Amino acid sequence: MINCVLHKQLHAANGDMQLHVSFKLAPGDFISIYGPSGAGKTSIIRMLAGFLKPDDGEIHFEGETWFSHHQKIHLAPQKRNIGFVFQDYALFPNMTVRENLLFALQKNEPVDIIAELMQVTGLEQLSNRQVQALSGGQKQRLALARALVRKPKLLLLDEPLSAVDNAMRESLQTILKDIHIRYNLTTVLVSHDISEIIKLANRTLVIENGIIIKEGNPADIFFPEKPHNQLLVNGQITEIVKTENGQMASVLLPPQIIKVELAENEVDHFQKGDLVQVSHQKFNPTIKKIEP
Amino acid sequence: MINCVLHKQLHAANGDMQLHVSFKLAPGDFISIYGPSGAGKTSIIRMLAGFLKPDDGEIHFEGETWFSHHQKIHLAPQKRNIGFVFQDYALFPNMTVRENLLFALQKNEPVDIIAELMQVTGLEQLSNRQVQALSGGQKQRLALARALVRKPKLLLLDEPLSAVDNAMRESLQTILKDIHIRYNLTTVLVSHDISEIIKLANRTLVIENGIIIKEGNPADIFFPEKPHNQLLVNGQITEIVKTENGQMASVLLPPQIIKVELAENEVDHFQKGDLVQVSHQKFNPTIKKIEP
Amino acid sequence: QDAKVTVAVAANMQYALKTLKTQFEKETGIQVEVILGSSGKLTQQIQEGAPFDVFISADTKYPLTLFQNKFATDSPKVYANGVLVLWSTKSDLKPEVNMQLLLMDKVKKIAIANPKTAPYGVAAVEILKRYKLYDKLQKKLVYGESITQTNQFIMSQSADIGFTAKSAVLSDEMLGKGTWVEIAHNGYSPIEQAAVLLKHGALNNKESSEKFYNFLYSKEAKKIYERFGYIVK
Amino acid sequence: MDLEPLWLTLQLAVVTTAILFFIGIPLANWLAYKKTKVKAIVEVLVSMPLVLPPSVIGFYLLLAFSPSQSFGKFLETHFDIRLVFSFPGLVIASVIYSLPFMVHPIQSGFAAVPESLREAAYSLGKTKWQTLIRVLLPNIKSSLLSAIVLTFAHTIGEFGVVLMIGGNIPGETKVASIAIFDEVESMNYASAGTYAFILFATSFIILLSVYLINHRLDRIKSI
Amino acid sequence: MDLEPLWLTLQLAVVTTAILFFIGIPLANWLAYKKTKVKAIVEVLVSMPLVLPPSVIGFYLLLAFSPSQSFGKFLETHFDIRLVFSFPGLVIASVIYSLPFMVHPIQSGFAAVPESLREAAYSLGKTKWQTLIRVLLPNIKSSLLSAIVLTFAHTIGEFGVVLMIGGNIPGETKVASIAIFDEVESMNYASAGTYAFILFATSFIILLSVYLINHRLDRIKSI
Ligand SMILES: Nc1ncnc2c1ncn2[C@@H]1O[C@H](COP(=O)(O)OP(=O)(O)OP(=O)(O)O)[C@@H](O)[C@H]1O
Ligand SMILES: Nc1ncnc2c1ncn2[C@@H]1O[C@H](COP(=O)(O)OP(=O)(O)OP(=O)(O)O)[C@@H](O)[C@H]1O
Ligand code: MOO
Ligand SMILES: [Mg+2]
Ligand SMILES: [Mg+2]
Repeated sequence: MINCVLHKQLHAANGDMQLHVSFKLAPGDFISIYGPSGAGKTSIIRMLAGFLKPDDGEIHFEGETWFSHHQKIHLAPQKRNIGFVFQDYALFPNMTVRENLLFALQKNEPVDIIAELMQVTGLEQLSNRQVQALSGGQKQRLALARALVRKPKLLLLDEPLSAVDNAMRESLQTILKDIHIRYNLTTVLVSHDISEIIKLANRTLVIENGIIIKEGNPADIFFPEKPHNQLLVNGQITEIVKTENGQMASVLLPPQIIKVELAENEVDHFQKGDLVQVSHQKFNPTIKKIEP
Repeated sequence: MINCVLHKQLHAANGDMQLHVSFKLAPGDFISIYGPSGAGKTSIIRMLAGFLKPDDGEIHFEGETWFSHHQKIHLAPQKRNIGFVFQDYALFPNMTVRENLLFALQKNEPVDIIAELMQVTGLEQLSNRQVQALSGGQKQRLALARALVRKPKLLLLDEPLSAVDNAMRESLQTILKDIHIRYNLTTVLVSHDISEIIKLANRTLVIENGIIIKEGNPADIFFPEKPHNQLLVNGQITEIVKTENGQMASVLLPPQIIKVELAENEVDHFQKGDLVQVSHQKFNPTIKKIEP
Repeated sequence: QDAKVTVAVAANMQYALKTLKTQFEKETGIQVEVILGSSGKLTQQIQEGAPFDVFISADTKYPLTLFQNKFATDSPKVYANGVLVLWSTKSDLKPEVNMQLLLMDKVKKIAIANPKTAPYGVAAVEILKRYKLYDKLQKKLVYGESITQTNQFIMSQSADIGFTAKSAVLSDEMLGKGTWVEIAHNGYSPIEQAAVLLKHGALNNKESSEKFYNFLYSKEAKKIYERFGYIVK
Repeated sequence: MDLEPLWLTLQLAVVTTAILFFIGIPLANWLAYKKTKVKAIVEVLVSMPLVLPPSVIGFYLLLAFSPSQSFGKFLETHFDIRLVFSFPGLVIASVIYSLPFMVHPIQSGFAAVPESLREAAYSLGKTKWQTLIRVLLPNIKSSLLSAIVLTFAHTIGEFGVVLMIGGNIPGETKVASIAIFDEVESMNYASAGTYAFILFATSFIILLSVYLINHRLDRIKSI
Repeated sequence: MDLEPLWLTLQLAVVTTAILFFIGIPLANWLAYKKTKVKAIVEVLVSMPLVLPPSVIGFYLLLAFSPSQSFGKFLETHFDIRLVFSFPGLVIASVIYSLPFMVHPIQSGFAAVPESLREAAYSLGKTKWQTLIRVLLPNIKSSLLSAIVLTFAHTIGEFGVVLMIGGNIPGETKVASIAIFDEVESMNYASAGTYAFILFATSFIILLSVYLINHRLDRIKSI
């Protein structure tokens, strides 16, 4: 159970900005923080981690007080039981994969966890690699594994998957989800990827200008409209050709190009390159799983 | 008419790479260069601009020889009639918007072009702004305007729109297209955005590992399949609920969520967060233009 | 272990001292460590606590100060009188007793020792004043930190001519280089060079220090002073 | 108290800084952008005055300047110039001595200007010279400031070299640092103290200003 | 030729560098990460030896060390230590004189380590000390190397300060830079030249190695 009220004056590009948020996390929550650049997302989790000191407010974590302005408590990051995954990985370049993990091990803790985490994240083969020689996805997995060595109760993730390609992101999301359940974590994920949030989080805070403007179930927040039976897809005209009956537009809807007949009166309205919305009533679809 | 054969040994991350390309541009061509990171895209246009000296080959531009290994000619960038737009804008921070444009003006050229370009790119109001105080899109427009002050015959663009948001990208693409026609340019655009290429370019070179692996009309290159009458769209399952008849999946197809009934035998196959392909036969769509 | 004595030596004595040192070391087996400098600089250093046993000055004033300030055991004793010479190593310049040649155009720079710290500098200024040349020549004067630096200026012809100690021009290093002339002895106050036994020597290194100090006034020493142009009474 | 040494020091610092400014910019420009092997050697030579004892520099300058040696003789017979014991000689010595303090900050300044800014100017048909004057220099103002101030302060601090080739001539080569040494040797600690304090205070204020201005510039840049 | 001055110079440089290494790391660490106002002042103080005349530094040290003054008297009466004209005195002077050459490169090194690396170590429960030893220092090896070499070379070049407080005592304070001055004064140009050449060559080789090693390290890093 985390209970926090945070206030911090931030120096944004266009003047000062007041960050004012308060939220609670239940054990096992996977919450995501979403919002535009500069909204204060990173600042929030940095305050949770103890890297940034709030101007006012409180942070209580399962009975411990991590921060209290009035009681003048500001627990050092070292003393908070957290795992933090940085956007730039922040792996130690002077150590191998295994050494990065060993460094994270607390005194007198059994070393088994290292092997387990390497297995979970698929890093066994890379044990003695220097971190510079890892690919983006491998670095990301190592960063995640390292944050878990300490068996933290609270895992903080700052846009951890924004720098990896689509296929890698898919598989890391799956790992993240497994780990969240397996180690019984409370997780806070900063992300600007709605699809990722919907896949992973059970709750979302939408932040703008330092304020929580929406909060709730991700699907409800991002797609508040009721499901309906019409399909709308955005596409782009790649070509318009004359046919016997009039004109035919080729519309790019990746991964395919479809053809659409244009009505007489519409012909001048469209031109090559235009973005268009393709709609189709009475839609009765089937689905097929895409294997990553 | 540009005729070039280029060879350069590049020092890539994983050893050396031989760049070997040859292509022709007709006046008025808008060609795009596409390919993975590190393929050599930037290197090609830097050689065209004279910033990078090829190891071998020739560059001929409308009768002038810009580069010839055998004749030992390597024309300085200053003497090539080009406009270059850098990915990082490369605006002069010590000058205002107007001063950036004035600096680009050649001696004895009439100053009218400045006003015209500011109007075309919508910068009139910002004339005396310091460049640091511009937004990303404004910076981009200024960089474009500045490259055109010299009335170049050849415009070289290095991923010029990769750092701006979607709406801004739309409008800049339109400006770019207008300018290309209005000033009768030959344009080379490095881009990794297929939609952008389809909108702007009449020809694409696809580069991999320093070699042109494909060349031709963008739509043909990127979507070689024939247009057909089936629709495939990728989506994501946000929820699976029980209904009287079995189970119903909500599938996120931005900007909407659709509902799909799942067959009995499919139920265990799907779970929340899965990426799926939605298909629908006998598709008979209508289109509507999206106003930027 | 005590077979070593550290001696602070006014720069003009360095040439004579080489011979003294060899002689003394041969006779007693006591090593002599020589620290060179202008008399004034060495005095300053002794007052700041420099670990020297014996001080051989280029005048009597500095050793007297040391004695008065209780850095020396006895009042200073003169060992010889110094002689000032005018010296040039340029082939087209022959120093004369009549010093009007210093006014010539081709004499651009005249080296003297810094009168603030070096007695030979004081003597040089005195002589120039005596001939009423000081004001006229002030622009041409360059100051060596001690008599050694002055010699160096003359020797390298950085200065065209200069005033130095006779011991310098008679030294092995400079013998036969250029031409020099002795300045009339009545032109400047006698350069009465004295030495003192320092407290540091008396406390830490009594036997060797005293041996060396006494040696400075021995017959053999006097012969050496004379050989280097000093006047011994 | 004689203020002439302080005045002389000021003159020396101003002249040296001015000369080094015009030597330093092209040299730093060359070092920042050239990638030849000669560069490493030149870079080391520029840094030598940082690590060589002033007495070594002074020794070689003395040999070079002395009218009995070829270079000094040449100057003397053809131009009637003698560099030892003269203000111009001190200026040359200071220029050599303070060279790295001018070149290093400007070089880092140039290196920090994105390459694309230079290339943008070239692509607009501007010559290297126009690019330097209109684009590069205006964008490394804070490095130029550091370079000027460090050079100025370091020239004020010059001591060993002047001691060897200066000759302690009042009004010509007796700069403040030598005056202090002189006063200490003649045990005039009071006036040595005054000189020392003035130099200390000046250096402190100069340096503090640079740091503060630089921080200010940094902040302006980051906004 | 007497090799003792070279030997003494070497000892002085080694001892000074070793001491400064242990002073420089915490100081640079503090300067790189603290953002207080005191910092600007401390930064300036650390840089003062760069711009102060050695004679000023020498003067103040002379005052401080002299047995006739309070601090010197205190040392003398209570511990029987006299710092003027002694090797330990030279070491203290060199430490002050070369301080910026140790602190500046290490400070830039620390500043270049991404903040997230430190924070990552903290989030793993590591203390500041563990973070310094296990994470920060191993990642600024090339800065440490520069700092050590520059300090070493600059200490070899120390002259003005030594001249004022060292007193030219053979085997104790007569280091190479002083010996050169001395030999030049006594016109033993040959042995002055030999000393000077040895110092010049040593400094050149040391500096060239640093530049080359640094380039090598840079390249390794960038791969
Ligand atoms: N320590 C700090 N003190 C004051 N202001 C800060 C501090 N750190 C960051 N800021 C400012 O606070 C604002 C919010 O920054 P923050 O990094 O939290 O945004 P964000 O939502 O994570 O944005 P992004 O998506 O770009 O990462 C920014 O304008 C930033 O300049
Ligand atoms: N001047 C140069 N000399 C040798 N190799 C170079 C030079 N400039 C770049 N390279 C190397 O050439 C390779 C291709 O670089 P280039 O910038 O052309 O790729 P790109 O296709 O533009 O990639 P991106 O999409 O990441 O911008 C890279 O591995 C790069 O390190
Ligand atoms: O020997 Mo002196 O004390 O330099 O005149
Ligand atoms: Mg952020
Ligand atoms: Mg590129």
